Amino acid sequence: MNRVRLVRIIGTYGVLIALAALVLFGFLRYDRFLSFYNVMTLLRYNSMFALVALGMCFVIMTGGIDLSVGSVAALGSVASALASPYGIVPGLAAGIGAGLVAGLINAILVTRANLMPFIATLATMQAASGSALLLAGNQTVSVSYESGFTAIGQGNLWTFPIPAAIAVVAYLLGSLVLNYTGTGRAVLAVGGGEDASRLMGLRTDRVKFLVYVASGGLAGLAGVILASQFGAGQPIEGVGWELFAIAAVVVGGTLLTGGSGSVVTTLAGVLLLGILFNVLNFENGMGWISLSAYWQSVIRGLFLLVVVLLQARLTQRRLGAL
Amino acid sequence: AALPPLAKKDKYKVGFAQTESNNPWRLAETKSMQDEAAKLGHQLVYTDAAGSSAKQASDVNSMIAQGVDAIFLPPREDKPLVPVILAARDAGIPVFLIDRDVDHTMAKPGQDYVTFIGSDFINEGNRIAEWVVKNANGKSKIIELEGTTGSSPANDRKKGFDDIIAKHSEFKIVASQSGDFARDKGRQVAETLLQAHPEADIIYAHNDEMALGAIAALEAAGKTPGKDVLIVSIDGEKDGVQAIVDGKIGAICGCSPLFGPKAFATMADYAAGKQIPPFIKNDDDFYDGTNAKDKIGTAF
Amino acid sequence: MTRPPDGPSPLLDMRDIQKRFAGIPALVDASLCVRSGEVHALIGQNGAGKSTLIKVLTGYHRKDAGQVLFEGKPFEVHSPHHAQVNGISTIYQEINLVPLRSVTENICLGREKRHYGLLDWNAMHAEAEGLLSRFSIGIDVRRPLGELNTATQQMVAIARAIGFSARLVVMDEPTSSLDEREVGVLFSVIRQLKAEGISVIFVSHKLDELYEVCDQVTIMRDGRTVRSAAMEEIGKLELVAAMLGRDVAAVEGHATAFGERDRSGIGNVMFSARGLRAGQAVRDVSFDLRRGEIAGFAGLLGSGRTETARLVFGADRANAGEMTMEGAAYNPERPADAIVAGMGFCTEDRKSEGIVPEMTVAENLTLALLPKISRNGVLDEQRQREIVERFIRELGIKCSGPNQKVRELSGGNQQKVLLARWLAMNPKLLILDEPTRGIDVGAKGEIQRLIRGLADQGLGVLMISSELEEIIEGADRIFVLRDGISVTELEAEAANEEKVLTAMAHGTSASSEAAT
Amino acid sequence: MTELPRSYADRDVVARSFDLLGFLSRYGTVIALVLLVAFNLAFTRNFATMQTLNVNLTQVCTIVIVAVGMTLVIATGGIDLSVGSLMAISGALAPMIFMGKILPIGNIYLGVAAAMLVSVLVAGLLGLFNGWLVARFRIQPIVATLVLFIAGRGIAQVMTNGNLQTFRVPEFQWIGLARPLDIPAQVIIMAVIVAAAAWALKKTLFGRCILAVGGNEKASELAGIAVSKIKIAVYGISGLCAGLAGLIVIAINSSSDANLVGLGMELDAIAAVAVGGTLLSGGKATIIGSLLGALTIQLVRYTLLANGVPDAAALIVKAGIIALAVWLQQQHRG
Ligand SMILES: Nc1ncnc2c1ncn2[C@@H]1O[C@H](COP(=O)(O)OP(=O)(O)OP(=O)(O)O)[C@@H](O)[C@H]1O
Ligand SMILES: Nc1ncnc2c1ncn2[C@@H]1O[C@H](COP(=O)(O)OP(=O)(O)OP(=O)(O)O)[C@@H](O)[C@H]1O
Ligand SMILES: [Mg+2]
Ligand SMILES: [Mg+2]
Repeated sequence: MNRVRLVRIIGTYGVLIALAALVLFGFLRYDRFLSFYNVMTLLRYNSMFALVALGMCFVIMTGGIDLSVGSVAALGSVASALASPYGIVPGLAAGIGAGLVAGLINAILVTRANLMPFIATLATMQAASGSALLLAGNQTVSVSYESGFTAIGQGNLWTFPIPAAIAVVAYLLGSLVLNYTGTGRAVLAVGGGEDASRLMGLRTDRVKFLVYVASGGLAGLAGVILASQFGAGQPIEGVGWELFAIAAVVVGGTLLTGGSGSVVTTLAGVLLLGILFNVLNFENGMGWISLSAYWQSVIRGLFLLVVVLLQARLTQRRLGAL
Repeated sequence: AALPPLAKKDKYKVGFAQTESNNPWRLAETKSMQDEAAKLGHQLVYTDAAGSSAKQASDVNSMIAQGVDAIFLPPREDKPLVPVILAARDAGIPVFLIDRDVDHTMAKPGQDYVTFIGSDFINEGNRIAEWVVKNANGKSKIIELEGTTGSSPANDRKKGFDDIIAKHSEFKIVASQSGDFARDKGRQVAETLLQAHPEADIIYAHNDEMALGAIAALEAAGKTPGKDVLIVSIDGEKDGVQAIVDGKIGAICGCSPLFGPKAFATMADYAAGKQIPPFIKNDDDFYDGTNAKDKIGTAF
Repeated sequence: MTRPPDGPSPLLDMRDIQKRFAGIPALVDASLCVRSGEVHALIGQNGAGKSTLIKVLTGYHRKDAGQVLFEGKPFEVHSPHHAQVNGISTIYQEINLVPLRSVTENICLGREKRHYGLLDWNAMHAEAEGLLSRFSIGIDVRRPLGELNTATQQMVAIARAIGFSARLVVMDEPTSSLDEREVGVLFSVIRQLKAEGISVIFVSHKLDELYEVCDQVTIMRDGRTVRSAAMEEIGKLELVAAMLGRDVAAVEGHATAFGERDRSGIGNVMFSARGLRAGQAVRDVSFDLRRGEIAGFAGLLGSGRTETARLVFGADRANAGEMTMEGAAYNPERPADAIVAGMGFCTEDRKSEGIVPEMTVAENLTLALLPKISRNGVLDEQRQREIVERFIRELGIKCSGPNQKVRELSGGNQQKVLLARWLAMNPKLLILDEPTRGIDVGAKGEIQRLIRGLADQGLGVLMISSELEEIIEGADRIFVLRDGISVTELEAEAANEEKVLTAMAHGTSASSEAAT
Repeated sequence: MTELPRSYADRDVVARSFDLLGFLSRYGTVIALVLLVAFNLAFTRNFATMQTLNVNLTQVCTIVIVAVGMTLVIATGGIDLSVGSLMAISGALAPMIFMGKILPIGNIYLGVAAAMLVSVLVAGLLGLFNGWLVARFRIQPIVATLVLFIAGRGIAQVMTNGNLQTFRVPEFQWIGLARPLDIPAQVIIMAVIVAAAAWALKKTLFGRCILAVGGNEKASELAGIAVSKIKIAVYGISGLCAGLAGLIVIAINSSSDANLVGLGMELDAIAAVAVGGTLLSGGKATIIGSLLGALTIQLVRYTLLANGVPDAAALIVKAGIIALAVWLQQQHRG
């Protein structure tokens, strides 16, 4: 029994261990790796991915998937950039609102039209991308620097980046919802057995509806941060975010088949992958080997492989009993 | 804040934050930068943003964190990179923009960044359109193969071309669709558009790769590129200029990616305290039947 | 059909319910009337429509026609959630819980305890433990449900249903995966519910059980309610006759399923296992099996019978021990090896390990037979059809044809398809894990006769069953397992319920040594 | 009774009251195709020509070939995101071989033969690697193939250093340019592959095993099916298909660009499979459906392009049509 529990703990927190190892590696190898500037810009930048991955995490826990997050974030960035002259709140509302609408469409396609999530969100991904381009007139859209809108992405709370603070709050809320509300438990139950959950009297459609809408909203929020941080709504940004998010969620130990997962380790997964990019950049700066961009993708692939193999070993043992 | 100075040194650690490496033009640009750095003995910190402005900004941030001496940046978009350019300035690192500029209402050359070295995409569109107007020989129905939707060279090359064509009522753009700057996609789009608009007799492609795709499409449809349909494009890669020599492409407005020598020379001038103009314009070649054979050596 | 005697208005009154699936009627004219505080049996052959009627009641299926009155008022249910909110709590035929989640979550899902709006885990664990202790089950409620064995899962499902303060608890074959002791516990809980004025609908194929707890019985046949009566008014034979739609005399003929058996045909030892061990579940199991013999595995739930069977079939690997098959050392790495050696294995977990729901009856039936009905990798459809039609006929599988999806069949008919899958490959040794679970009395008899007939032709059968009667009547030799150890071996002549029960509870490994 | 889709019952009711909808959905993809053709005949200029047919068929070839492999993978309950990257690898490798960059091969025919074989086989091997990850380590297919999705294109780019390889080698390019009997060679290849796969899925042991594994893995294992081998095999086949598609793409373009060959192919192929009526959850699959699905998507693309719908709007229309087609498909699914 104790051994079982130990294995379970390692399985859940394996990603934390990997994260610590990677940070230690960076710290020992590169001079300014843990410099204030690097840490803060890293957190600021990855806050967008963290938000998107949080939504993805909930969707995946119900056994679904949301491929649309990247283009929805792009759409959100355009919408909020267009609304930014009216101030922070309209900017936020427009971006999140656009995300919610996209999430709503996903939710309806999945729960009402009974489309497979992969296809439903694939369609929404394209539609959101098209809408973003139309809305933006095929160009990047400046945000207003006067209305204070840029504070959301570029500002600091004392010295901590605001977007990172937003992400932290979102994760705290997410963790609370998952572990301490009926809805959170329902999310896991639906992922663990949709039919069973329905027979147990859960309103499974409502649960699924909620997670897709939430994922859309979080992607929209990421879009607001994107617009605010870089001073522009960018209709063609967000390519590949969905895969980054899926990878982060999986690396965080959440089962893609649903039914089991954790919010905190998802955040660790995001950081792990984000820091990997950073480490690769620093490695280039060392000048020993100038890794071409191509080698970088090979290394990222291999890294994912290693982490996933590790996870697989651990979860296999964890689920071996089933 | 004023432009940060650059100390005079023998060897610099300079950052080069490439936007993407998925087309021959970008590859040539990167290679030129790397070769020149190697020649001068500088250490080049090279990153690739894989087509994402956000990642490019983050790459620049990691260069700032690493404390490079100077940064060469081809900004993917004219606005999203502004915040990091300002951050670099604040961190005391001079930034040189190459091949694309940023929005001057948000950041100014000579003040926030040293200078912009590059071509003018709108001007490229103008030049090729003017050539078409002069050399069309009665051809007049144009198919335009655009670059990646939403990207600034696509927007500018379209604007530059369309503006001139609009002034000449005998010409008409019958279709304009995106071929993503890629040969395969360009071919497929050209095939389709030629089918739907068999009367078209001019193809304007936003880059050589798509023009080469269009040639394949024409040949598959049994038409003779260069004779039945006049093709023009922008960039000046070797295969493209060779196609002029072969009579398949009418003209190409060059857009040189070989920034290395000029970029590092400008950096040296700046370190030496010389006055740097806010815009250093590339003298782009223009290839057509009259000079293609001689100039093919300058193509990349 | 008969209505129950008038009295205070009944708790539940379902009238003339009709339900079709893709045009094929499952319920033609079904009625059910349950009074407050009554335990009401619902019986019928496999595919009679019991589960469908229940799913109509709980809003999983929408009825095509008919009327439902609950607590005297018209009741238009639109989802299981809605039914639950209105005081109808259900245990479905297949265990429908979430294996990845903890026992507590499975019990408390949908009625979580809150503390300042947030979940109060301690209270929920306590409640789960409390409910389970009513069934004298003491397990770590924080463990994922999937780690528990089938029986415990079933008990958790029951505990969950009881936990809702319901007016009506519906149990669709709750006892099919429970052993006698647990059935006893369940019955005492049912009596308790009854005392609290809660009504129970109880579906079971084990007719004897019904007389123990039920007050009233409703009998269905082919989607119709054919009879409803007080339990004491109707004898067992009469019940069976009504279910099967024959007269009592015809039923009386074949009351005992296995019948008398001539053991002279039993040959030499064909298979033997010595000192099998794997993990915690199987610690030391030895037994052998002769040609033409039916060996029974008895034991309490969790005694390691299924695990042993899986080892023999190569579905799991043993850590230690030896097996021989027909004299040669036998060491299967995967089920395919066992099949090549001439074994078949009919699993107890039909839903997750047995059927391929999206495939047709024909495809499911020939799944283990594929190499034999194909030439150079190409399927011989002619042969497939012949085989399938033969078995549909022989086992009386109720389906619209070989091309019906298996998931559309009733539970019992799915079980028959599974059995047919293994019979079709003509094995030398057949492992049957709970072969008649969820099978109606008529079909059960047929299957038991079939097993016997096959044994007579030289097939060795290893039969695991939680029904003592089935084991004692059917088996030629009985091995009793306890805590993963084969403790006792009994010859059929010597076996009786008491001996087997004693061995199951207290048996020592001493007698197992005697067996070797 | 096992798991039922939620609205089984409801759908049943609907199907009875509107038989038209039932009919529409059963032949959803076909009807969508017919409608598209009708629309084009009415509104698209110059549509009713052989050349239009040619253009569409040649353009859809690579998607169909990849979709065939994808259908088999999806039938086992998996998914293969790496196809685009595998196309890039085979597309990068082949010219290196027949242009003699790896080993100087004197005879051009020998070189081309070696190039075709080796590059398709390498893609197949990488497919097997995907399958191995899925079967041996039980890594979820999306993630297992994500590894090569990321790394695979990188490998192709490293091999060529990102450079464009251009060539004029008719001995090789017949695969994309030849027209025996006036039918483009790649169309013939596509037809053969589709026919073979459709037959194999319906009529062979292997096909039955694929569907069984997708339908219920544990049950298949217990029925003696070598689940791991089947899984590894389908990913291998998917790799082979992708490798072949990569060769066709580079042959048509006379150039191989590791950065772009097969980019985004995985989503096109998956969309084609889904529109064709294959369940993404496995256990049910139709190859002909995937062919029709790919044709539908292709025709939508053609229609939008030919009628000058701007890219951004085209994306939205395409999304709507995909969703609608899959929804229609799903209506008759029992
Ligand atoms: N979803 C479905 N689709 C098609 N037919 C179905 C479906 N569910 C049940 N049926 C059919 O309805 C009939 C009644 O099935 P039901 O499951 O109610 O039987 P049952 O009385 O519970 O039998 P058992 O004792 O075997 O559990 C059967 O003929 C079955 O094939
Ligand atoms: N998936 C599992 N995870 C953990 N323990 C298990 C699992 N399956 C079975 N066990 C344990 O293994 C032991 C033997 O179980 P097994 O299923 O073989 O018993 P059985 O005698 O066949 O009972 P049943 O009547 O339930 O089939 C039990 O202690 C059970 O709790
Ligand atoms: Mg039933
Ligand atoms: Mg058992």
